[in-house]
Amino acid sequence: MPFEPVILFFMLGLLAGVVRSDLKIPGVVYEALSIFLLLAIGLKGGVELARHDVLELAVPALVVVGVAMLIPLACFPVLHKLGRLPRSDAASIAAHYGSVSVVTFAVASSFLASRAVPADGYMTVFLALLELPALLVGVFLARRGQGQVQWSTLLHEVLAGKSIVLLAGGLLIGWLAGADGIRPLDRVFFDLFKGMLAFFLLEMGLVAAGRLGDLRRAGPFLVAFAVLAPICAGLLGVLTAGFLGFSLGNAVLLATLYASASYIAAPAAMRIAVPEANPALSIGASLGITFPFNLMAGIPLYHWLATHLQGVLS
Amino acid sequence: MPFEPVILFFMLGLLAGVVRSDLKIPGVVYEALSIFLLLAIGLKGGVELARHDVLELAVPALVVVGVAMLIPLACFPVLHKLGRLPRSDAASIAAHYGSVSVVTFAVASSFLASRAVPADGYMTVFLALLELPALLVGVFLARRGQGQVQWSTLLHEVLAGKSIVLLAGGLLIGWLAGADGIRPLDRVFFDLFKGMLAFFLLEMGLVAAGRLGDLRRAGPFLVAFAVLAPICAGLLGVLTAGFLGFSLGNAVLLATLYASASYIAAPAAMRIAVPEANPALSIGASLGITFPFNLMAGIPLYHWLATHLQGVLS
Amino acid sequence: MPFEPVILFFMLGLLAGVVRSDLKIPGVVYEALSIFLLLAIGLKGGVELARHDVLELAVPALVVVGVAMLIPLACFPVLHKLGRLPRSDAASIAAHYGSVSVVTFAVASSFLASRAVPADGYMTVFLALLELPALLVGVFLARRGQGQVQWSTLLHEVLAGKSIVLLAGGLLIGWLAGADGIRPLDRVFFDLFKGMLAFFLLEMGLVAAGRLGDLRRAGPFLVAFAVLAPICAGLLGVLTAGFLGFSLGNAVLLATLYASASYIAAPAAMRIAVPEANPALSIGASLGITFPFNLMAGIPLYHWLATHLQGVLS
Amino acid sequence: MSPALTPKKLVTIVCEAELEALLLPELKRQGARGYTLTEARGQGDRGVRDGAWRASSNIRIEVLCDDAVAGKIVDMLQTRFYADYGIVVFVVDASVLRPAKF
Amino acid sequence: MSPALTPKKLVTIVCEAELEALLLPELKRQGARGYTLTEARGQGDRGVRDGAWRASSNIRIEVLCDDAVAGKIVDMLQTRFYADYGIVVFVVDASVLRPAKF
Amino acid sequence: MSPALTPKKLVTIVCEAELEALLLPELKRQGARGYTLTEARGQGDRGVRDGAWRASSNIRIEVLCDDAVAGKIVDMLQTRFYADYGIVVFVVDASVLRPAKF
Ligand SMILES: Nc1ncnc2c1ncn2[C@@H]1O[C@H](COP(=O)(O)O)[C@@H](O)[C@H]1O
Ligand SMILES: Nc1ncnc2c1ncn2[C@@H]1O[C@H](COP(=O)(O)O)[C@@H](O)[C@H]1O
Ligand SMILES: Nc1ncnc2c1ncn2[C@@H]1O[C@H](COP(=O)(O)O)[C@@H](O)[C@H]1O
Ligand code: NA
Ligand code: NA
Ligand code: NA
Repeated sequence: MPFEPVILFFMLGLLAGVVRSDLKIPGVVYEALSIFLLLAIGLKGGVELARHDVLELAVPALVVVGVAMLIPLACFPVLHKLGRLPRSDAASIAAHYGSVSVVTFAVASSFLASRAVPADGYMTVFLALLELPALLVGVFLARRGQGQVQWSTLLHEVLAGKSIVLLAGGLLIGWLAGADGIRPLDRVFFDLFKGMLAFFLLEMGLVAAGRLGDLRRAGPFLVAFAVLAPICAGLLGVLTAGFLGFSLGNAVLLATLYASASYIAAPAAMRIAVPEANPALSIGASLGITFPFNLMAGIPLYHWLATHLQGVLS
Repeated sequence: MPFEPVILFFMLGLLAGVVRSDLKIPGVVYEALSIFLLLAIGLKGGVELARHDVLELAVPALVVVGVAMLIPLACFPVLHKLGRLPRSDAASIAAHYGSVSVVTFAVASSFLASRAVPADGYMTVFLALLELPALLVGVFLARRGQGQVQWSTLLHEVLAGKSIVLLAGGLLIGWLAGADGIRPLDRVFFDLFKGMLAFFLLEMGLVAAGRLGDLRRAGPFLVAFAVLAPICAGLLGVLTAGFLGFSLGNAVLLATLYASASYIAAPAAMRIAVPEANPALSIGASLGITFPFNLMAGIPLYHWLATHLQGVLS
Repeated sequence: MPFEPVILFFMLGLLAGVVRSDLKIPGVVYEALSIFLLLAIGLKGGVELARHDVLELAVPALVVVGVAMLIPLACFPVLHKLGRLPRSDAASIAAHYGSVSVVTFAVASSFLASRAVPADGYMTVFLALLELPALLVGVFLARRGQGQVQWSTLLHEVLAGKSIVLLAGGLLIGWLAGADGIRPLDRVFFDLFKGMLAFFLLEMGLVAAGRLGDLRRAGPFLVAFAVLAPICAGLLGVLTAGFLGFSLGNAVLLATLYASASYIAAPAAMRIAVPEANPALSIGASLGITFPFNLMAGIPLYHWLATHLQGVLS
Repeated sequence: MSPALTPKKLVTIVCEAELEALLLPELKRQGARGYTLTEARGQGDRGVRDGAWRASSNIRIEVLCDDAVAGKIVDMLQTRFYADYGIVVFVVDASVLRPAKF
Repeated sequence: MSPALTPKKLVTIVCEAELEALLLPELKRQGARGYTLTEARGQGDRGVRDGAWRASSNIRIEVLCDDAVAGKIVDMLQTRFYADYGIVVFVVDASVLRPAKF
Repeated sequence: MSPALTPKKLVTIVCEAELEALLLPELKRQGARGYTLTEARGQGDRGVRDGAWRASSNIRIEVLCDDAVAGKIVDMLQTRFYADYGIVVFVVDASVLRPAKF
């Protein structure tokens, strides 16, 4: 099997969408599944965090976040100058690619688990930390010289947004309760995780299929960007992981975080903070191309890169 | 216990509907559960299929499908001539009874499992194959001599309909990934199956209770048909299974498939292809009578028939 | 850990509501979870009931219900005379506090389980029995001297209401099927119970947060009532349990039942039977204060009371 | 416009979801031949009803009917429900096909 | 009122949910430039449609359009769907912004 | 019809679901005393919004109000939201009970 089996569910959803099946997963189920996944990922991270000294993560966290902010800063000129996209669209897309995709992270964890490559649960902390900064950079890029941003609304939108609340809340509960306290909940939050992920990917496939039309309008430049940007960001992740002395598994996860593009927090935040940006472009690229690319080719690629560069770097 | 415990959930739902309880299972939950059941049944079948040579199924599949097409052809004159139902209604009801009910199949599997009667997972392939043909026969019967059928719309409606997409998609994923690939998903798709079936049956009970009123309008002929048709079809299934040399478990499943009446794919397809047929009649009969009859009396009866005739036939 | 971990989910929901997070658990998920919890509690009780002689419960049941009817009778004058609330509001609130909260009961069971204090599954029977009587008392109090109550509508509303149908239905199915019959369903109804409870508490936290505003309008008297009433009722429960010779675990559960205030059956019933009562007051008190109080302080307190008084009483 | 159309009234009621079982039979009693119902949320004088659970959900009911029935429905709502429940009603002129149906 | 507003028609269709795939392309064919759809339940001559499953759910479709398109939609519904399906349509006068859009 | 009824305006807004948090406070600011909201799907110039996830869902908001507030809401929508968001608004004449409430 070249693929993680869960990816087959994504492909089934994609196929169902393409043949215009009447299969529809109700929006409410999408909501419920995403709440489940965010909370479960947070809890798992929190339980593992309880086994570590949180302070040890401070320096890596600073580096990881600092380097991540380079991603939107590098994407913006490419999109604006090279791709001739309007400032607002370039900034919004840059923000999507600087932020992270929770499900891509989950598939990467699952990929590592099925190859028995160990990775640390506290990587979830980086997942939570990486969501916001790129969005701020994106809004800054869109508004440079115009300065009428409602930063407080934006910060509230993201920090009180469901992904941060559930990830951070899960981390905290897991950390407070510890493995023993969480054990009675394992049957739901851990045992069901992969099956629920499969369901969610089925739904994501349906949603992504609906986005393919947007891409025709977006043109070949954006399609190329949506494949090349994650590869470059993934490489940056592998290098950063090497610099920080991360294990192979952690390196793959960091590369995946850098390479992934947000489609939960970013669209909502950009719609409010940079309303003149066209969401069809940013979501079309991140969900229509980068998400499937990462699932099917990106994650194995980052694994390969991390395996080979680790020898070189260390 | 004369009954499978899951059937008690159906009866609870029926009772709640009859006493006009405010218990309502939201339509969205119905959708989510039916997606789960279809996918899980497909996956299970696919995993077991991976252990067999698919080609060996070709001949039995042809026979099973060919014989199944006799069911709507036999039902139609009974309904039209004997029951004096209009051509369109007779054809639509015939299509429902020729097609299959996924949940009845699931309850029969569960019935066999709790009696430790082995059955082959690849029977799911027949489930998927039997959905469509009877619908085509039904439309043909309704339109004979008028010839203005939009066959392509109809074929798309059924082949891209959610039951085929999920059953066939599940079969394919299970077959591609195999038992090992699916193992991480077992906790959701296999362990939860029976509990989810219980929930679904609770909901089906509520829905069926809402259909009992239709039956009063339908009259005694249709009520009698809804009990006798499955018995005859079940007998046909047992005989066909005997002819094909099926095991006892497989014989019971085939009899159940023949005896069951569709209430997912058929109503949707008939509403589009034979709009002048009254859905209250076909759904009232299939869901209000045949479905409960099969659950409570039919399946044990087909088991009894298969047990006794198997000795005779072989 | 001073808290049951599941309570942390309630606090997370409360926090999310207070910071105006966009986290929303769809109403449909609330419905589905409450159906699951009611049915699971009923099933568990029914399975354990099958191990006992039902008739032995008759006398304790009479005492438990009889004493419970004192709760609304005692609350009413406090609210009406002391608190100067209109007759209808006093009666409605009294009915809420006389009736019971299923989720508080579930958390208490979970509290006992994690402290390895045994309790009998048949306590669920009392849960089901205690829902209705206080509602009748409440309506009687509201209508005394006016006599135009549609008792039959009210009785139907409650007896055919989803909580009674699912609790009693679950009890019956569990009792009929027994532990062996239910075993195939254990993976859903028992293994997932605590995780689902955690989810439901997250949602309850969000709902409760929306109720905090009501409390400002309600004033300090009602806030004090919402803390003191459960303490008194809990004490009454411990004493009643002592009189009936209940085990420690059963005593804690009975105290919790007495101390808990309904927010499913009671609001619906009072809205119909005593429409002039303001639901913001009764739900604000029961859900905004008493529910969190019982979760965080009440249950441990009743445990402490039962532990210490049991020595004294026996 | 299409000559097939006949003027009728569209009565729209927004109220607490808990009222459904009480309200629908009353509508029938006033002469409504049918209704269409959607789940809703909202805000009014009684605060936000956010749909998080049944007790804070609204329903939105539409009835197509003639003038007389519209008047009777409005009067019934005013007499029976306005004092105690969160309820809003409005009436709009509408043109329908098959007027005998409403 | 706001001088920016222009009179148009609001056509509202309530019908069986199963009709969605058949009906939407027809609306486009008659000239509708857009639509808004909500899930609904209801009751009419064909009995209660309680939304418990797709086969007993309704949808409620709104189309803003000019007089001519409204007339064509109503006529199309009458010719193609009225005989066989549970369907109700009503037309209301509405004022809109950006009239060129509809 | 019932003499209790008074003429008001019914303003209906269909827009992207993401706008909810931004729009509701603006409606209040223009003088709306309440609103009713239903989840919706739809299609318009910006393509199909199928409700599969929040980013492709619509909401449908109704506000009963007097002429002046209706005009202010329409103007506010035009100034603040029309350029950047998928949004449709229409105004209908409606008769209400308890006019002081709106
Ligand atoms: N001005 C208004 N416009 C539209 N809907 C309203 C208005 N006022 C109230 N409603 C609806 O009617 C429900 C009950 O209103 P109220 O009793 O004023 O709280 C609210 O939850 C809203 O859904
Ligand atoms: N008088 C009415 N007012 C509002 N909606 C109606 C009316 N009659 C029927 N409907 C709606 O149209 C659907 C189909 O109507 P029918 O074909 O009469 O059963 C019903 O399920 C209702 O949702
Ligand atoms: N002509 C129309 N009739 C009814 N609703 C419309 C119409 N045009 C647009 N809408 C609604 O308004 C939303 C946004 O429209 P648009 O910005 O044109 O894509 C659509 O998703 C529809 O729900
Ligand atoms: Na990224
Ligand atoms: Na059949
Ligand atoms: Na109580």
